[in-house]
Amino acid sequence: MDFLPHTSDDVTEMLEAIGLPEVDALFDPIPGSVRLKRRLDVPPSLSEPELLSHMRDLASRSKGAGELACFAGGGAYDHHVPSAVRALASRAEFATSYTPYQPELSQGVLQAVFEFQSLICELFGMEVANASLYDGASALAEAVNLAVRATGRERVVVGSTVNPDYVAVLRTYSSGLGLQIDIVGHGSDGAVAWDEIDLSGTAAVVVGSPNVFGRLEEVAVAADRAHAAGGLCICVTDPTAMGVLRSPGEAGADVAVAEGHALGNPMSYGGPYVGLFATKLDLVRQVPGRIAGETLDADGRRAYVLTLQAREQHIRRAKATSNVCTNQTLMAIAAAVHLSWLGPQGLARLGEVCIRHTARAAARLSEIPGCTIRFEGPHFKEVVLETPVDAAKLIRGLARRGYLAGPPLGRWFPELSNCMLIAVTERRTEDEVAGLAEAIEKELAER
Amino acid sequence: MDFLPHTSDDVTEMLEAIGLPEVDALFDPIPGSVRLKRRLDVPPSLSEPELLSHMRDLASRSKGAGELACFAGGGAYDHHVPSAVRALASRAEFATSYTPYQPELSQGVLQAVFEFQSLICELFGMEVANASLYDGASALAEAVNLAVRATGRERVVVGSTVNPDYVAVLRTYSSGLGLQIDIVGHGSDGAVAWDEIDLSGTAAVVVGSPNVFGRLEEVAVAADRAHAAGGLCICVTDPTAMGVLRSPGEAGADVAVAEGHALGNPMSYGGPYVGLFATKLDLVRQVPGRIAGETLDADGRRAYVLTLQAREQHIRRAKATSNVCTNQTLMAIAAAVHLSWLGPQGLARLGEVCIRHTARAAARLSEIPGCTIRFEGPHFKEVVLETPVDAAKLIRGLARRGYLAGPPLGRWFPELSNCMLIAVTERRTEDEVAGLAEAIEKELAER
Amino acid sequence: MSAQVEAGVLERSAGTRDRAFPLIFELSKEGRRAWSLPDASDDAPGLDELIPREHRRAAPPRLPEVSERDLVRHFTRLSQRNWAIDVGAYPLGSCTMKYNPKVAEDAAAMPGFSLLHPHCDDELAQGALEMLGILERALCEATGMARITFQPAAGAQGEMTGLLIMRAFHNDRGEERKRVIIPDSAHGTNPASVALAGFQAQEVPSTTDGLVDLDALEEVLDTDVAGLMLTNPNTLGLFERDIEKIATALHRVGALLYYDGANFNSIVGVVRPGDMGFDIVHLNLHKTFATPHGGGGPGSGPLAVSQRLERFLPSPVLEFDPGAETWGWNHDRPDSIGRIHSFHGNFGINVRAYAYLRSLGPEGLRRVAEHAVLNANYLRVLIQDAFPTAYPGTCMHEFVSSAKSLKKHGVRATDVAKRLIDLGYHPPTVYFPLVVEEALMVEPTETESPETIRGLADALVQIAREAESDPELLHQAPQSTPVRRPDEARAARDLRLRWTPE
Amino acid sequence: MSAQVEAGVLERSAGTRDRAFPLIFELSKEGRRAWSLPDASDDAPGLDELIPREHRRAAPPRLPEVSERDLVRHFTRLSQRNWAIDVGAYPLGSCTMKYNPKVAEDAAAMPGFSLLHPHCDDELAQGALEMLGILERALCEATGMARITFQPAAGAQGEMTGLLIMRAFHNDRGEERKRVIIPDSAHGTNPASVALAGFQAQEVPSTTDGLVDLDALEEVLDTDVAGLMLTNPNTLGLFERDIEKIATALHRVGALLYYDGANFNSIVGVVRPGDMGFDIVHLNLHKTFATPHGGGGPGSGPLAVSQRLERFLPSPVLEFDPGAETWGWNHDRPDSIGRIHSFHGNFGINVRAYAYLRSLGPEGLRRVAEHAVLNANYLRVLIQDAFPTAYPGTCMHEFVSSAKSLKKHGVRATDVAKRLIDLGYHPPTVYFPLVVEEALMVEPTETESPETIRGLADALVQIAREAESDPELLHQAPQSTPVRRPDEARAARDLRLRWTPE
Ligand SMILES: Cc1ncc(COP(=O)(O)O)c(C=O)c1O
Ligand SMILES: Cc1ncc(COP(=O)(O)O)c(C=O)c1O
Repeated sequence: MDFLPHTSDDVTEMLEAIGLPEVDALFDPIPGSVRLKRRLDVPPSLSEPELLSHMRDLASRSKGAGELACFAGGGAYDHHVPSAVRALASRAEFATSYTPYQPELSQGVLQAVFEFQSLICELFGMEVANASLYDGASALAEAVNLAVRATGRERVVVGSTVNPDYVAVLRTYSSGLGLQIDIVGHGSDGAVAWDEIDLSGTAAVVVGSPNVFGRLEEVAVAADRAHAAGGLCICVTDPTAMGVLRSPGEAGADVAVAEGHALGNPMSYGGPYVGLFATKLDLVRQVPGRIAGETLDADGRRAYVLTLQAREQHIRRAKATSNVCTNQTLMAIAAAVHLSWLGPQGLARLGEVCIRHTARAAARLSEIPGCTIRFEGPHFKEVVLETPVDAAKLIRGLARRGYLAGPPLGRWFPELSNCMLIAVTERRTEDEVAGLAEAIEKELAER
Repeated sequence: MDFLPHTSDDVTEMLEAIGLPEVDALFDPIPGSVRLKRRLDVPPSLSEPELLSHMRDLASRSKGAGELACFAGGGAYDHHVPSAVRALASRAEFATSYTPYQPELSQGVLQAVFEFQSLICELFGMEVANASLYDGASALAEAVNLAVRATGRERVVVGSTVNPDYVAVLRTYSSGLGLQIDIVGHGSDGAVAWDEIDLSGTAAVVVGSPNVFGRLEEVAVAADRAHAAGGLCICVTDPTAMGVLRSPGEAGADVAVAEGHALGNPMSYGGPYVGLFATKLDLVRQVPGRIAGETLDADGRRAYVLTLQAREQHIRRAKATSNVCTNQTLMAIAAAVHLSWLGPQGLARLGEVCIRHTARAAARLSEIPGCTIRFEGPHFKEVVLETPVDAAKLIRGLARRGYLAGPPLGRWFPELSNCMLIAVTERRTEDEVAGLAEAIEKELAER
Repeated sequence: MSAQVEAGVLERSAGTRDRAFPLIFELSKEGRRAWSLPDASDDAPGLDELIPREHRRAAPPRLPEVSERDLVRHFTRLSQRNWAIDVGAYPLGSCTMKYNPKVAEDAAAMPGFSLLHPHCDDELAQGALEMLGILERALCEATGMARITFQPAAGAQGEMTGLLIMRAFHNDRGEERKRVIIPDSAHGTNPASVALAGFQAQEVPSTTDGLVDLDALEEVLDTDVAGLMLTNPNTLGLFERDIEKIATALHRVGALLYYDGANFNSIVGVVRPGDMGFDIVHLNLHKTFATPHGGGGPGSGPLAVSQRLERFLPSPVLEFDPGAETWGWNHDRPDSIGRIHSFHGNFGINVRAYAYLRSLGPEGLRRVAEHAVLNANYLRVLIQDAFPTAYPGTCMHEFVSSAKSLKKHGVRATDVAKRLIDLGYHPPTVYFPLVVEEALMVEPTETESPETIRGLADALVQIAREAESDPELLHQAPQSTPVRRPDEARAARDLRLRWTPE
Repeated sequence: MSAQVEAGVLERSAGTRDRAFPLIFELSKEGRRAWSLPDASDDAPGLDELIPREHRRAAPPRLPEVSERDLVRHFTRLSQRNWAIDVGAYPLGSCTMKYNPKVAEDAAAMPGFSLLHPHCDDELAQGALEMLGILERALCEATGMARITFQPAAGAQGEMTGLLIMRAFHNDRGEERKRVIIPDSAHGTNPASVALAGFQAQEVPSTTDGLVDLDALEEVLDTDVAGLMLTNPNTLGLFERDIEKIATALHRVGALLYYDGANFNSIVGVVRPGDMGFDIVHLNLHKTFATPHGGGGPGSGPLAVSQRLERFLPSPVLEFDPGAETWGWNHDRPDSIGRIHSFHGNFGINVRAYAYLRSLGPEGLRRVAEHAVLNANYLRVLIQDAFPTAYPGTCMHEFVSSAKSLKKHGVRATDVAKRLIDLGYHPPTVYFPLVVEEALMVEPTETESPETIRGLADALVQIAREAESDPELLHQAPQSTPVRRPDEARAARDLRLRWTPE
């Protein structure tokens, strides 16, 4: 099934109007020498019922949070997506609309984005947010580029507790620009001792809190020291924690970045997600990506437009603050709806449940012979569970018993190959925690 | 979670305005003697995530066409619901709108219903259709009432091959009015010999085609004889057959009724479905239920309204053509979208696939030792498979093997207790038919 | 024409008003298609050998031929031409259009419910049956009844079912009672159902304060009366405070009391029909239990009865086998009035109602009644001067005001309604109940906020002023909609009930 | 304010224009809630003992407090204030906004895809990985490339990835090349990505017939040139017919040829970038493969490379183990440029693109190109007199017209665009590419019907006439929208980038 409206009469009629003998003549500008002389070797066309059966078959051979109790973390979490949020964000007028180049026909998207920016600023205690970036990792990379431009420096100090995949993306992004990325290690408590690090000449300090181990860090200390050294402080954080935990802004950070998928978007194997990016007003002209702004229309009515476009690639080209064009607007709209659904009380409840249930689960799991919670101190919604066996193998075993845990930490931290992340969201029940504990016990017993 | 917007301040403020001391005072008009002195004993409130887990648990303990290859028929069929149809019919502006009492605010629903009526008329070869009835069975009962009013007679002749559950509903509906319902039996070919039946003094003849056995009947003969006897001919049919099979109108029937769920609505354990009802223009004032009509507005623009309301209960009260008020509009809208999706070619393809694949399946199943297709002659999308064992038991066995068949015919026709219906829609593949055959062979082998 | 076809944004603009919105048939072009279905496989026998000529269709139905893109745009825009609870309030008296929670939609869409075949063996439907079982128990508790049938697809079908049970009850005692009494303020479905069930409907007048006239009732009561149909609070939004006397009077002559549950929203958790003496109750789950009304349907009208009427319920009935711990349908019901639905009623709607019930719990359900009545009275007092209520005092979930004071300015209830549209509100029910002149019947429901109610009240008060200062403004309303005051007389005269090719 | 809040129907009316549509924050009322979440259980340790004061939030974020009903109405109406492909055409040049099939949405929503955790063991993701595997093979076949990475979330990120691979390729051969060449008509992301990847962007002019100036190109070519970025057909909708010469010239100096796939829609199945000599290709699946664009995103920008560049691809790469017959991610990629996405890219979008691919098949894909070019040329000739194309002759999937002839009436391209809105069409891209004065860049895409195209053409021709007869009409346009010509200068001057409480 193609989705073409043309009948054969249409085609004839149109070719006549154009003055061409046949459809193929449309491609005359293409030299025969490069033309494809055969049909593409791709799978044949399927009818809609056949296609859906095929997709169902593929989907049935992937086991997600629908079938397993999901305690997996590491940057993606099984949070509740409210029915109203899904219903609203998937409205065709949002989902099938294009970039709001014509404000008169785009007030829906533009206002929703303006509301998103406002909500993100509130969340992180910041003054300006953009209309979204690809994901948490690219948001971090863009934040570093902002700091480099703002300070004219090229050294970046990054905590070893920042999600290593984000740091990997940062390295890739900065490789072309030749930035110096210095990783500073964490202590036995799973946090970086920011008061002991040499920050001279740094464009930015990157601190994760909650960090990759789910542990909170001393953002305020990192920010003070960064500022003392004439650099900026970039905080990689978690929006679902902002009802309970101190915001990056309150702690003195200059830029807050985060992965925002948990705000109304499903896990979907890692994407489409949404990169959250917020900072202070004095840095607004360095901000990457689109920004919606409020103005008045020709009749004095409140209206919304894309603004400060002089920062962007389609105007500034090689000198733009970033190359981003298509972003993750629909996910940002879902996040705006979700945050409006939560409100301050709901967000506080969400944070409280995550923190307290994670602590309770940690207590239960550390009762398992041979298992301990690797790092002391305050955690948000995930902890590192150290086990007596290879974590990757253990996780595979748990999956067969109906529990999704991990990721194993060996790939990121070789010394932690027996460790795995355990995340506990508001969706996990007491029974599921008990079930996970038993499953681990059974797995260990069999080794 | 309730869905009330009132804050406690709101309540206080509102009570003040009303001049009442407390909420309970609102119920002063209710004598204390009848008031409920305790809390209702119903399950406690669940939060949205808890509610969805609970519903998922219930749903997971019901096995539908998602998990079993569905060959079941008997009035409900596993047809393909196109993605576009689902997406459009579930638009909030349709789903959460009320009866179109204010035409200025209801052109969407009114025009969609007008289009539905037009499509149904085309389908059945009729001149007027209503805005839907509850289901196929009540559509039949309403058709009989129409015939009784139109002819002033009280005898109704019904073929034994009309879905017996429809006939049961007809009996219930007509019990109050004391109509005489005469059932006429079918021959060994599974069809009624309409040319041999005494139809004197009948208000209506009710013929099913395709009938409950999936077999086609001589509607034209029934219609001619009914008319000769001064009665009407009511044809109970299947909309999915209308691309290929002769329509009731073409065959001379006066009223066509059918279950319309297969047009864009899922099986949903038997409802909400949609009763299709169409007839000739000269009977329009006897038609039950709502009808949308085209007119002009105050500025001469084309507009749609509910019309001929003088037939209806809210105007005519005890003398109304029916008591129906709320109907199945949303299902009718889905049917309108589905029929527009199909078009004449798609409808013809649908019918052809059902007929040819059913015939092929019948051939394969009758190869099973001890199994035969009970009735000869032309069938649409289901056949009666006669087996050497109790059909109900066999069906239970097949379900355990992943195949849904039936219903068993014993409840309707005691002499057919070894028989079951096998329906083959466009969704059933050759492999599934082969699998069903093998499953039956295995089941029989184990007996 | 294509210019019209592409006039999407104009749905929201003055522009459209000059253009006809196309019918799907007018978008049709031969050979265009949205459909996508598998081929019939070659090894299957051919149509011609399977279906004799005389059974084949002669002329194909003239369905439209459109692309999926045409289809999607047409119905998307059509939907934008419609009011909905997701767009704004529906203060329609007697209709109880409250907000429909989205979570219920997700519940009903779960494959275990939406893909379940109605003829499947009970073994395969355990989850669905358990859900119905819990729902039945909860609704029996809320109504004070013994058992329920979920077969009725809407309230009117519930009425019909209840009346046939009434008939069966009397017949069973060898009686042939002919009359069923209804108040003059009753909803049209009541008398219509009475007639359809083969009874004569006898109206009793209301007293000047809008309640059943007890003396008038006593007068018509005799052993030929099968029963009385009542909604309490009644259609005027007033609670029949003599309900116990009424019940006693009915039962004294051996008649039954039928509760029309359309107004149950205002008393759920506060008073139970069973405790008032009712024998038969129907509920409109699409009202009290917040299921989406789909532009006029679907609904669900389960019927509940007291112990002594249980054996007459439609067949089959749901039963739990404590031994096997399984749910199942019992078809062995010799005294049953028979079947009323092809299958099990509007199951998908019952799933939504169940989700709503489980979401609210007992406290939530009672708050529904409290806030429904609170909202109605708040609105009542806010508009009291502009549109005095037909009957004094506190109302329940709805009230009936009258616009007759505006008649002197040549302004009718319709004009008020149409002007309200321009001010951004869906009008209340007008000209019903028939017993009130120029009736405006208003039911805000509990899910509307005080802001909404104040906004509606402000609009109504403004309109009352405009009726004096500028009646023409009201006669010309609405100005903000795709069409204005369609000619209903013309529609009924010059019948166009279907598209026909020019 | 509530009157505004309830003004739903007015979205479609002249009425709204006098009212401000509220912000969600303006609907907030303390204590109202839409949220519904479980309680923290009492036996769990308390917040205070778990989180030290200094880590606790001081002032709660000022999020709005609204009911679910408020939430639903606000965003439903907001959506109705927006154009969408489901409402009408988007003839935006360079954007390829075609119809987005609904079946792809259902596919992406399947739990096996939508609830899959990105860190789950490969064993649990076999269906998802097989899907990606088939999609990779098909896209490699369509582009003539060897391997693909799905990490890039959009075209620009694909560009960045490709340019870093370009850098890695040269570095690997011990070279430090500094310049990347782009035509002056290139899309803004090209030079921006070049800079971000640490190269200098060098523009080469176009010839008078809109193609790359070969001589100018030859002049700048030397061994300091890392590569050339080209979209073919180019941004003017013209096919670079000297592409082979260009490729040879580039390769002669050891540079690489990068294909910007934004215009791939017009050649899919007709000519493959690989066969034209390109070494690196990004695709915008949200363009050619019909995935919904969500008001500006998400997209998906997979990057394909030829054999010799494969080892530089981002890590991990997808691999099939023929022995175990399983799919898995290979992280052991020593020469990789590294990771470019947190996880595996915009997976959900790739599912939709896959569903589209499987629905169309090879013939369908080629017809896409044929009909995209057919539609563009049809529209081109229909408006030729009113808006002559900047470059003569047959175009590919899009063309650039100029409105400069209207300047003498004081009418600009913007005025044409705004007037088009009142006639029911979304305007084409204006003022891009920069090389054309008063540019109108039009791309109808293949899913628009001839009726739509004729309607659009009629409207444009009418506007050209109106420009002469009534230029003021154009200056005052649009009249049919909720807002009219918002003041962009003011927005950039008096910055209001977020709501703040009064
Ligand atoms: C008082 C009353 N009774 C009965 C009914 C009929 O119920 P239904 O429309 O569900 O058939 C209604 C519906 O509006 C009603 O308001
Ligand atoms: C020619 C061209 N190149 C690159 C891009 C950037 O792609 P994306 O928006 O997916 O990042 C676009 C997008 O419009 C484009 O048209």
